[in-house]
Amino acid sequence: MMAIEGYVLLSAGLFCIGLFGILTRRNALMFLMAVELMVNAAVINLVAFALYHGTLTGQVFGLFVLGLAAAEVAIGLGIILVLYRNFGTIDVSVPTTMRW
Amino acid sequence: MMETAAFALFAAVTLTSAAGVVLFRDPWHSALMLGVSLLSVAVHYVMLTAEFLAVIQVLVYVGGVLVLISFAVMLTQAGETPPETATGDGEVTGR
Amino acid sequence: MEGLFTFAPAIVLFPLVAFAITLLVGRYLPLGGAIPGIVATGGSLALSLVMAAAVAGGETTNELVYTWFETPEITFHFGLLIDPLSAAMLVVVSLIAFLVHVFSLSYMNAEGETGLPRYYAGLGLFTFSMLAFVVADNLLMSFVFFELVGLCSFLLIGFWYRTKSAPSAAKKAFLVTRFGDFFFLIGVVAIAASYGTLSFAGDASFVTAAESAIDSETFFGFDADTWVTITGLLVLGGVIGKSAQFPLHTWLPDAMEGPTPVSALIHAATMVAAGVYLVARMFGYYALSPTALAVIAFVGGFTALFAATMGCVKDDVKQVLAYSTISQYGYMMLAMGVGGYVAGVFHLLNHAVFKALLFLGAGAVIIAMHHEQDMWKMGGLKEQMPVTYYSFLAGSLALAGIIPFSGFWSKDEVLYDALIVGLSEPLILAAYAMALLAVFFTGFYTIRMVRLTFHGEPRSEAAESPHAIGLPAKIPLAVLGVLALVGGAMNLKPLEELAGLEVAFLERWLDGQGVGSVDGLTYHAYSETVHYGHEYIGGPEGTVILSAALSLGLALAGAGLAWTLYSGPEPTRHTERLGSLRDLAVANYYQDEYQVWLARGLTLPLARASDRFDQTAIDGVVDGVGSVSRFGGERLRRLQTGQVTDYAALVILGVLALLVVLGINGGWFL
Amino acid sequence: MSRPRLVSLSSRLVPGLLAIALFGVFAAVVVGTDFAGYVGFPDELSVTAEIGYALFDFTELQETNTESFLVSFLLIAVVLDAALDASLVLATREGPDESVRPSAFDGPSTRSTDDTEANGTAATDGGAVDGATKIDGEPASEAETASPTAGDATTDGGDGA
Repeated sequence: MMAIEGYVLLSAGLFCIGLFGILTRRNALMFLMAVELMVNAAVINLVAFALYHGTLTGQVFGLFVLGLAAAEVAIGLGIILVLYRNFGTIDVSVPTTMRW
Repeated sequence: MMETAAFALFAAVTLTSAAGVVLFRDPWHSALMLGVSLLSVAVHYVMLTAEFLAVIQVLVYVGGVLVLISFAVMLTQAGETPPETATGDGEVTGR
Repeated sequence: MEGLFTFAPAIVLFPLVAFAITLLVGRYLPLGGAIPGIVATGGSLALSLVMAAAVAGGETTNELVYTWFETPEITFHFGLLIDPLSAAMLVVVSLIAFLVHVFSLSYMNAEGETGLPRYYAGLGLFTFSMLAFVVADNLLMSFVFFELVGLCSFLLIGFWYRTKSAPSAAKKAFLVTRFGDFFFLIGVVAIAASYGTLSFAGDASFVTAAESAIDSETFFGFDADTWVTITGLLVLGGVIGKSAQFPLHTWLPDAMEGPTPVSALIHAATMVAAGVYLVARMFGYYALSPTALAVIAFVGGFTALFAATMGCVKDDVKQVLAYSTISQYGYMMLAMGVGGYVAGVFHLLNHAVFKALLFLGAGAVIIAMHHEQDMWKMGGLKEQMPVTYYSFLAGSLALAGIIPFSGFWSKDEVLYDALIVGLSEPLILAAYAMALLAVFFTGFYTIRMVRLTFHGEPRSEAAESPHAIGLPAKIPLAVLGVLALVGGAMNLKPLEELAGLEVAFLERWLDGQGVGSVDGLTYHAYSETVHYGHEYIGGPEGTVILSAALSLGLALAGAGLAWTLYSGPEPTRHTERLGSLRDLAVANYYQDEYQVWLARGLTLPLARASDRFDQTAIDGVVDGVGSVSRFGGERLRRLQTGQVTDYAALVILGVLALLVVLGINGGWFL
Repeated sequence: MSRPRLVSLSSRLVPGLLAIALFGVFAAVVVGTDFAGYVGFPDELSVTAEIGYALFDFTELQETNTESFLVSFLLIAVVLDAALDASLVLATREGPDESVRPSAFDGPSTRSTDDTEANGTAATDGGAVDGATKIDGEPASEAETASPTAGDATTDGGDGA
């Protein structure tokens, strides 16, 4: 059995890469993908600790998260399409109507 | 020992492909990289004795989410990149 | 309330109803809305007489009518206090108000004035306020109606608001009296705070409370008697303002800008009388404080002389009367100040009659002279308007204090009371001396006025063919003329002293002998409280004769001097020989100037300075807080860029900071 | 196909550093933490098989309780259904006349101009429907009074587009 630290570090790395994507990209699609990376990082943690503690709860929650991520992508796709239709672009820096 | 080596290998694949997701300019490339990343995460699940989750990961993520993202890329990519950089890149014709 | 007193509130309410009617539908009524006022004041007069009769029958009332609000410590209420003093005052006030209403038919209606509903509404409200003030049973109610009287005087003095001078005079009257009322208000609050009651009479009155507090209690760090003096003098501020005593007398001569019947009402029965009436009403309180009494006496004596000298050089008939009013109220204050409660009230009542008469007479003359008021342009009116002349003469002789007219009796009693006290009190003696000297000037200016107005040859076209005056003007003049002649019979004190006759009716009335009285509000009760001792020259009889002879002699001397100086068909302007003294008196001793200087040179810069302090320091702090917030907000709002990545970066920054802090505190980084 | 090119990070590198810093903190925490007390699953445990047993209610074959997986299946089904419906709602055109082309086309967009075809199609489409409703809903009066010389209402609609 691989030490738990490795998985936690992997999870942290994956999460921070996703975060890096969100912070540096302006394309809404890239947001979506970066969020998927972060969600996967979280699930890795859940699954790793499920094994570590010897209960299936982590896996059940992982399953939940997968389903939610799929739903989120479906919604995100709709939002991106609407964004594209209304603004002609999926650059998130263009829609600024909710600003002062 | 083998386990550790496998973990290191797939961790490298996961992280590298994840970095590719956020670093590639073309969203289409990013989407492909995302696929690689998700698959390698599935491998990690297997290693964590969560085979069921791994299967679901492959089915839902690689089979569903990635397809959806591909659709989004295709639908919106026509105007994403400026014309001068978009020439000959195939994003425009992808529409 | 029982018996006849059930109707007492109606005395007050009649004029209020008239006011409301005239104000609302006055323009549709005949005679410019005069009728409701005449009917109402007539009704008030009749009811006042009934009340006086009831008091004469031995009844009084001191009843609560309406509780305004109450706290555990104090109750504020409106009530009726009808005792001999207020009953007498009610009769006089409603009588004068009634006659003024009638006279106005001649003075205003016949002259084709516009805005008559406004005028009669003002008169109604004025009468209402004064009557309510007279029957007030507590100091707060007094204050309320005191202020209302001031408001009405403002409205009526400024009746001709299109002229330049009338609004200015109205404002002046309002502001100067308000200055005094400011002290009054503080006094009311102080009295309420220290005694927990504001009632004039009864066991729960502040007078009783103060009496029992003296020598045993302290208020706000003062001895009780010092405190009584302080609060008494504060209330006196309002009295000095309203009764036009020095130094707040300056509004009264300017108030001549109002219509003459209004002047009659103000000077005789309402506004100016309110001040002295207030002193009489709470005399029991002042009686507790020798200092306050001495101040009252001295101010009164000084004002009497001070105003009389100015009256000698005026050319405008109404101005002369105005200064005589100030002077006469000085006498009343003197009387109050020396403990001569009866004398003061006596003079108040008498003065109300003859001053109303004089003003109405002057009004008649002014009508006849086509609104010319300069006495040097009159003359020779004696033959053409006999009714006016003889009634005016009666009023003048009463004012001058010539026996047997009413003024003699009351003024003599004032001076007698001042003399017997002054013989042991030097300050009072000085006040007495000034008042005595003022008698001479009073005689002088009064007769000068009569000579210039009615005698000699006509000195202008208007005087040659005077305008006829109507019956509504003549009737009040005749009534008041008779009263001015016989009014002294109310209280023939010297005769009682000398001949032993029981003729001091007013004294017995105010003392409650044989008539109704309220405990503690009798002349006897006051006399026991007042600290003054009495001394006599040659026994009481000798002093009476001496005092009467002195005042009558001086009055006759003044009158005779004026009579001879201004005799002949074309009298010369003798006062001009006085040179700079005359200039000084004509300029009213520069009272206006120094008060204006006080306002402009002292108060205005002070106000400017505080305004600047307010603008810069106070507002600076407040605005500074605002500007800092605004500026900070202006900068901070740039955080909200609308860019999702920026928000995410901020969130991450926060989480990072939190993690680092928690980690360092929790020792995670090992 | 082209060779993949990396995105240029010069302008947005600073926020990215935040992410790297966060990773630093995470790593420091993980390295500093002592993960002791490993339990693990029983050997030879097949979660998938357990789930299958749970699905078919083979209780006696189960080694662990995997019933909770079934709840998550149900919930996932509902959530996915809702998400699909929602994305359909979002993506649906709200009316027959709503253009397919971006309505804020005049905004500061980096969009290329190869969208004219869609533009034209949408306009024609909307115009035609417009004309149709006009003819049906308001038979004569407005069209005639507004443009007596204009011939028919479809021209009107075409003009409007």
